[in-house]
Amino acid sequence: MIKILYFASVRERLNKSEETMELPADINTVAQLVALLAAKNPEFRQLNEGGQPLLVSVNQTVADGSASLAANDEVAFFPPMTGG
Amino acid sequence: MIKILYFASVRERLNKSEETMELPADINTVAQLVALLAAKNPEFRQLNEGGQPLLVSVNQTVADGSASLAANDEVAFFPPMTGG
Amino acid sequence: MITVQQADFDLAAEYKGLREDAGDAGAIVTFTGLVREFYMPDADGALTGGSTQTLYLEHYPGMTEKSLQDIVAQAESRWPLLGTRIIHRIGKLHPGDQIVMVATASSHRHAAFEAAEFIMDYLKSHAPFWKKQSSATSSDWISSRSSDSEALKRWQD
Amino acid sequence: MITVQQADFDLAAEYKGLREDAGDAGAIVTFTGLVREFYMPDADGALTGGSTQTLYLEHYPGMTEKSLQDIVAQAESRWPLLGTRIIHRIGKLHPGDQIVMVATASSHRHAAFEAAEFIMDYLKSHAPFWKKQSSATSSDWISSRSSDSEALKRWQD
Repeated sequence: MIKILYFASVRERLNKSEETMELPADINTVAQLVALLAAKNPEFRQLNEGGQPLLVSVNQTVADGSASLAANDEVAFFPPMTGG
Repeated sequence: MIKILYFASVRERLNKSEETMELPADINTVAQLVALLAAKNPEFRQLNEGGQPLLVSVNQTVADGSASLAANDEVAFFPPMTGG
Repeated sequence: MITVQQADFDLAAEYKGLREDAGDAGAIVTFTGLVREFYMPDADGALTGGSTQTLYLEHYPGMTEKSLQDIVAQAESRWPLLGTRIIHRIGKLHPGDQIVMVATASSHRHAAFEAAEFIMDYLKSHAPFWKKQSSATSSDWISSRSSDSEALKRWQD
Repeated sequence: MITVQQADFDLAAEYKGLREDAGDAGAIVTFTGLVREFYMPDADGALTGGSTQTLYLEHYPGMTEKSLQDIVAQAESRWPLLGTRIIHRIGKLHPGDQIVMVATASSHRHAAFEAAEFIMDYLKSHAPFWKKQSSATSSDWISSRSSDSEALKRWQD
């Protein structure tokens, strides 16, 4: 099982803040997970087509598409950060 | 009459904090005043021969030797400033 | 010390604590960020949507603390710091409210100034906070600014 | 607001006053300088003369205020400031004491940071203050530092 979190405008767009899923055997990277989520959910696919980039973290560290995934990982999707 | 002030190590070296003097008719610049004070007082002359530069202000603004002097001016001599 | 909290904070208490912790510090710099009054864009992008009445700050619990610790560790590796404090507020805020505080102590002033500015520059785009502004009539997530990613270039040489 | 005084100061009160004066400021930076414990050089320049017990600050009344006003005016011409405060103490101080405070308010953080650092850099060598440190056995006027005149080069381009 991996845990997937959504924040800020991404959370509002998908209308959910988290979900868990069994990691399919053929999904080994962030890019593969993004493709899977986009295939399952048109709203998710559109997130990557809008103006601002979609950021991702794996186990609370910002990652890119090539980052590998394993069981029990915590993945999060969010817009660019705007602290301070 | 001009007023001459001395601060910090300069004040201690000369053992006075201020004096007033009638500005002689042939003294028109800071450099001329410095030469006059050095001629009158060996301690003052040595101030310019030590390691650190002697700074001067005229009417509370830092000046150099070419600055002109007039009656009622306030002249001060001091070492480099060390605030903060 | 890193704190993420909904409650307001007291700059004086943080300064006092840092001064006690920091031993023989010669310089303490504090930065405080405040919520500004600004105008919402309407559908055409014109600034007529009414002034901001609330600012809502969301964050990613856990990752926030981790990323702030990482930013402080980077600052400590670049400057000889005797202490640092970060407080970032979350939840609902209003114009004039304090949002964030960064304080640094060092033997020398340039280290304290640069470290505080470095921490703020990184915090703006490397800590998982997001802001949504609302007026009486509309609300919008605030976009990241290109000036904030520009600011980071100063530290990347 | 510029103050030269013997008494200690309260950073919290200055911050509060600046925040009230500055209206829609987004950023407030404060710098506080503290007296450090340092060792006196002996006749050979070795640092064995005993630790500093007092620091005496002399100034040139009138010229001090004038030069600080001039420094603030220069900062205001370079950055869009919404308020500034300077307090500099004079007289007899001890290690750990507050010596100087500079606070700046602006809409944006870089202006507040840079203006505070600029004011401190100029104050160090363009305001007529002089420091004498004393231990139990000796006392010496503190020389100006080449690092302080170096610091000014950043602002001269």
